[in-house]
Amino acid sequence: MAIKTYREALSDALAQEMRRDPTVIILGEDVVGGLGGTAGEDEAAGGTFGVTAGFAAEFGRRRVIDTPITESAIVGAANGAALTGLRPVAEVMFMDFMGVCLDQMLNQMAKFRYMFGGKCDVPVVIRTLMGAGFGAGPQHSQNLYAMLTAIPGLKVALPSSPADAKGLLATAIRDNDPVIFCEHKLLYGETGEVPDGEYLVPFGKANITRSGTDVTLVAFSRMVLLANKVADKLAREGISVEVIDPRTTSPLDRDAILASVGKTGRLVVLDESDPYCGMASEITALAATEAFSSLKAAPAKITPPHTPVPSTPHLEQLWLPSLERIENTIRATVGKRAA
Amino acid sequence: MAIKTYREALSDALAQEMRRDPTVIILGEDVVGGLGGTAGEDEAAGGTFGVTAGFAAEFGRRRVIDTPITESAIVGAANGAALTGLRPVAEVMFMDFMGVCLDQMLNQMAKFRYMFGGKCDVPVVIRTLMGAGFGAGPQHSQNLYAMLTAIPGLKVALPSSPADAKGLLATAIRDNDPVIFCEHKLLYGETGEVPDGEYLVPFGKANITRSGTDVTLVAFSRMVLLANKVADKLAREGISVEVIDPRTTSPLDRDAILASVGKTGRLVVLDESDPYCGMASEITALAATEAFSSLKAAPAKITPPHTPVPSTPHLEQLWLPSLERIENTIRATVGKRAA
Amino acid sequence: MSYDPVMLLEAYRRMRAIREFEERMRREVQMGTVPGFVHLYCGMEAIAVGACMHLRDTDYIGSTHRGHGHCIAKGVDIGAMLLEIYCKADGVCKGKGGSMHIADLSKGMLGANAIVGGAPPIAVGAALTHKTLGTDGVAMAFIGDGASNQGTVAESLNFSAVLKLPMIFMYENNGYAEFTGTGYHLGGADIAKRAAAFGMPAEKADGVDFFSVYDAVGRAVVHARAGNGPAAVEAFAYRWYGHFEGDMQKYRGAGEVDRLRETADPLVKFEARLVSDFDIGADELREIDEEIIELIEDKVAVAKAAPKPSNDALYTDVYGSY
Amino acid sequence: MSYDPVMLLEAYRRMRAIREFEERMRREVQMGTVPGFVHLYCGMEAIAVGACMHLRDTDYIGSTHRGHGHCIAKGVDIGAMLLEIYCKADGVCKGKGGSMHIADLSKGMLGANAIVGGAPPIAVGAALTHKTLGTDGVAMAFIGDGASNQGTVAESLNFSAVLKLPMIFMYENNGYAEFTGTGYHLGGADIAKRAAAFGMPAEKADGVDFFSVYDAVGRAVVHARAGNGPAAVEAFAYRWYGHFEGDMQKYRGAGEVDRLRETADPLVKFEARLVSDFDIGADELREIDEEIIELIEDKVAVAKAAPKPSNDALYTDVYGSY
Ligand SMILES: Cc1ncc(C[n+]2csc(CCOP(=O)(O)OP(=O)(O)O)c2C)c(N)n1
Ligand SMILES: Cc1ncc(C[n+]2csc(CCOP(=O)(O)OP(=O)(O)O)c2C)c(N)n1
Ligand SMILES: [Mg+2]
Ligand SMILES: [Mg+2]
Repeated sequence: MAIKTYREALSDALAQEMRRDPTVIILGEDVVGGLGGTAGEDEAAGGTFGVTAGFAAEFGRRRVIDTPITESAIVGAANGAALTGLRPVAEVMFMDFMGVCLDQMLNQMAKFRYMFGGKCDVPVVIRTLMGAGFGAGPQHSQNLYAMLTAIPGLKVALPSSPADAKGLLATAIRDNDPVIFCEHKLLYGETGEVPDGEYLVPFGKANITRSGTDVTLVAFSRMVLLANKVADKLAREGISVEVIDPRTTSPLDRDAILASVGKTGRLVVLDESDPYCGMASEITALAATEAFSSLKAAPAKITPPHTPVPSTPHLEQLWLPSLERIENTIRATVGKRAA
Repeated sequence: MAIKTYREALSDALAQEMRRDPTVIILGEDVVGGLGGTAGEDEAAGGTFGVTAGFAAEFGRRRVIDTPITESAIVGAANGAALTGLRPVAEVMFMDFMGVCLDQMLNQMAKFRYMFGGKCDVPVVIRTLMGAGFGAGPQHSQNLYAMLTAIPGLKVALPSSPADAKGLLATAIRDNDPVIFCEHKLLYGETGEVPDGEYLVPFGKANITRSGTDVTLVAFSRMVLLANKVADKLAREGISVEVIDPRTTSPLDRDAILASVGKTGRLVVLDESDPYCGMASEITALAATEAFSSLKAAPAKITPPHTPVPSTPHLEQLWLPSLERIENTIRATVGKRAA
Repeated sequence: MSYDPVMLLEAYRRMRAIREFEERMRREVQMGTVPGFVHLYCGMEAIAVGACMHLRDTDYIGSTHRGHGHCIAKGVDIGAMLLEIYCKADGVCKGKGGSMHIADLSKGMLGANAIVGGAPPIAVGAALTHKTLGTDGVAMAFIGDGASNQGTVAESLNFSAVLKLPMIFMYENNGYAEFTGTGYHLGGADIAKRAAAFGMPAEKADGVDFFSVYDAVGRAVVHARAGNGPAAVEAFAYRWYGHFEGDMQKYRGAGEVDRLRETADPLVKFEARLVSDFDIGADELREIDEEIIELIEDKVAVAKAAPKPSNDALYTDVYGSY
Repeated sequence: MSYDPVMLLEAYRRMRAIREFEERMRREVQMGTVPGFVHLYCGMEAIAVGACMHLRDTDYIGSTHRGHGHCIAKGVDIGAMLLEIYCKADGVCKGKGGSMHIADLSKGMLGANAIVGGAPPIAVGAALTHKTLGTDGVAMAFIGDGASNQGTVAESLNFSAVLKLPMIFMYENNGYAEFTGTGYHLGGADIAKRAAAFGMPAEKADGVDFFSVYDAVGRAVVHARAGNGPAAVEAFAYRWYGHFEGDMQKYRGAGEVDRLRETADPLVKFEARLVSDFDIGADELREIDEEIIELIEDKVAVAKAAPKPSNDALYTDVYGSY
């Protein structure tokens, strides 16, 4: 084990899998950088956020491929490569850009296996950056994983810690189904223990980051950090919060959530995406339909408002769920108000 | 009033608004047809399903515009036209094709008003065909309105009857926000009373198609027809089902749904889209969070399975929610089994 | 270019198979026996076959909604195709794809595609596989005149040019995109020129003439196999029937289809050359014809009688593991 | 082409304003006063201004992530821009857009756009409005070399060619898309040729030379205003700074930027012509310079001191009615 950043953990997983399997390739905009410029062909970027720095030197430009700014071609090429024997890891720099390449996700990669009667594997991974709080404005800050979770045929992973970043990415690459791998930009600098060597985190297996008995708090991606903080604070006051990080929304570990709700009888869902038709609604509906008799209080959703992410820094902060709001919601749900 | 088909009602609304306002234009693939062929320039299509038949003759090709097969350009051009003084009604032939033009919905039309500080109107309507049951296969049968409902800035309309088709479309055209207008292909031939003359149905106002006291059944688009049928059948047995057709998912008439659940204490949601992160989950979560204390039984979701729509006819039928399943779910929810 | 007589007879066989297959499908659609939507390839046989005669099973093609001809040209089993079109359990896609989604990876067929412009980026990915693995394989995308306008096609051109991929853009200009003609929808009126502008050799071919297509695609394939990057061919051949079966074709001038049948029949044209220049007897061709007609007769009957997928099939093949 | 001296002085004023604005922004970004991401336009001033001097307030432009230059060239108020960049309540977008989303419909500015390839289809729509309403207005999209590869751009070319829209494709080839050069990412290495292949006049211009851009765009605008359909111009001018402020520019050869400053300064080039050919005194230009420096000094101070949007602003302007 070593302390690493989320970014380093992602690099670890990618390098590990590329060393292990020569069919793994990386493609995207400026995953290396420097080609066609005036400085020669040295790496000029190594990925917009440095995750693939040094990869071209180790694996060669034939496996670490810079592309033009054409996301439909990037994702489409990854799809075709996956159908024909490679395991491509394609980068869609910001998740918001799925607007320009959704077809290759929605109608192609997600449906090949079904349309083709199961006679193919589609081992493609799309790495993409999401999340607000970075001052990146309305077109570079969205959390659109609910849309993808609702597409049968796709898997969706949302690592919230460096260890999960490594373990889920390795699993994603070895998976024979298409995986949308959603990295939160505010997590890149977060540090944590990351297992050395080969490390895999299974899909569909929730991580219970805090055990508790009074209320179940399901949180996704960066929101898990906030959830843990609030749980720790409330624990000191005797409110016992169980924090569940599903880690993948598709497949979703329904059992873990239902077991926890069965135990606590209370549910709060914390999600950085839109309030409507998102994971907060999905988990709430799951509990309401499947664990109704366990529920001792109304479940609660904590999400941003139904608005774009403003460029304005203080409004962006206001847009994000706050520790205070999480704390208050939990207190209200367990029926204990602030002292 | 006259009996008309859903298709005729759509034509009515479009013609009504085009007569009323010269800035309304229509654009899309083969909305007229025949240009560039060998038969001269007469209308060869009038829309893939005939909704705009005769429009070129009445309004001229300058206002009824055939486009190449380039949905990003179609929707983008509609966006630009809407920002600059027209009220475009653009057609995306099948809703599945939002894969190739999502950016213009997600990142452009939906966000202009917000990004530009409110200093614009975006009166664009996207008409699009959705729904399974037509033998159109996995890439032409999806119901993707939940994805759009989750995009702040968009409005989403789902007419279930000829009258609503007319009234909601006229409202959509006069609305200063972007509206995704989702027409179900199996409804085109359905008939019903349609008011003559100018007719508008407000957005965000649910239609209670059957009043009842035992259970609230919320249904969308074509599923409303199935809901009504089941309600009528069960009424004869003394089970009183209140059927709510929200008509628009954004804005959503939360009050009507909550009032009904407050009255009945029971909720079933019937939705033709994916089980995850769809309207079935959204409405269920709404009731669970806002009407928890009214609920006498677990709410239930009725949706297709988390699979693509198969091309296989009998599997497609199996994919769709059936009358039997709806009936059974309602019986189970109200606690009365079949006699 | 030299022509191997065995290849020519095989090409004839495939063109004839496409013709008879599609004519039969047409009658079946009219009788209402075929589920879903069917887009026929008649009139364009020389394009698919002229192109695919250069390809191996390990070369890939991406297809369109009008995919039957591409499948047959690429060697997909006709019986398995028919089972698929009838959505039967033993179809090449287990009956879950139907006419618009026939795929057979074992033959290098990456799937018909009901999204206009959906397949070219995927074919580009297959070309990327060949390049990455260092084979001399190629990939080819069939692209309609209407599809040539889609942004995904331009992206595919550039992407494969930049990465010097062994990719062939096989444009099928059949004069119409649905109910609108190329006289309207095609800015610049020259698809090959567009491809050329992205930095690749691009030529035009007579899509009614097998030899014209075969020669042009041959040059493109040699170019691509040799590692010189992508190439494009634009072939012209009108479709004989409607956009889909049921289309009233009001956009076509009177007698256009009759004229095409008389003057632009790829099979008639091919046969004439085979007989005059290659010493192939008409009787030999008639034998092939009969074999094929019989085969299709057989396979249609088999397909119609074959069992449907079980109800369970609705839920399977969504994921490899979940 | 003849040049009105008043126009030339106004062009100089705008080019200088862009230069001073961007240099100031650069310093402010380095000092950490500016929220969000900032992409600077220095080195490319002659493109935006050479193009926009042909446009009226009722003509439209669609812009890019590198939009400050386009805004100033199109006449957007510098104070309102600064308030917006600082995300203040009185910004031209009430502080909710920031640098990458400045829009001012009253000046025909349809918005910077943080999606590469996002704006061209929108500008096409503005051209459609002009055509539908029968005005002689035009619309113009600014498109980077990197953006020229996006499918949406190809679609826009074809769409406006087919509909004969009064549309100008103003390509800004600045040699790089992020950290990758046109030597790699641009299949065919010729953007103008791509536009031409869609059936429109397309020329190249020296983007460092105001007159070269002005002349080429002048011809394009005359063509478009006259109802002849779209036209394209590809102008070349390297950007002087990084892709965004903070970019280490490892993709650039040693001394490239210094060389550019010495040999490819659009303002120096313009001034030389103004003085030599148009009898404009350097002192007159210095006066303009000072006015502008003062103006920017003022407006930056105002912007920094101005009130932020209220918290309520988070929730407003999502819908016109809901
Ligand atoms: C993205 C998308 N847009 C529109 C359609 C509807 N559509 C199916 S085929 C077709 C025409 C295609 O024309 P072309 O590419 O020339 O092929 P052809 O039918 O002539 O073989 C259209 C518009 C579609 N399937 N996908
Ligand atoms: C769809 C999309 N893909 C990628 C990006 C990230 N990105 C922002 S600017 C840029 C480079 C654009 O290059 P170019 O068009 O040449 O414009 P320039 O920056 O040189 O002005 C990229 C890749 C984006 N914003 N949108
Ligand atoms: Mg065609
Ligand atoms: Mg550039």
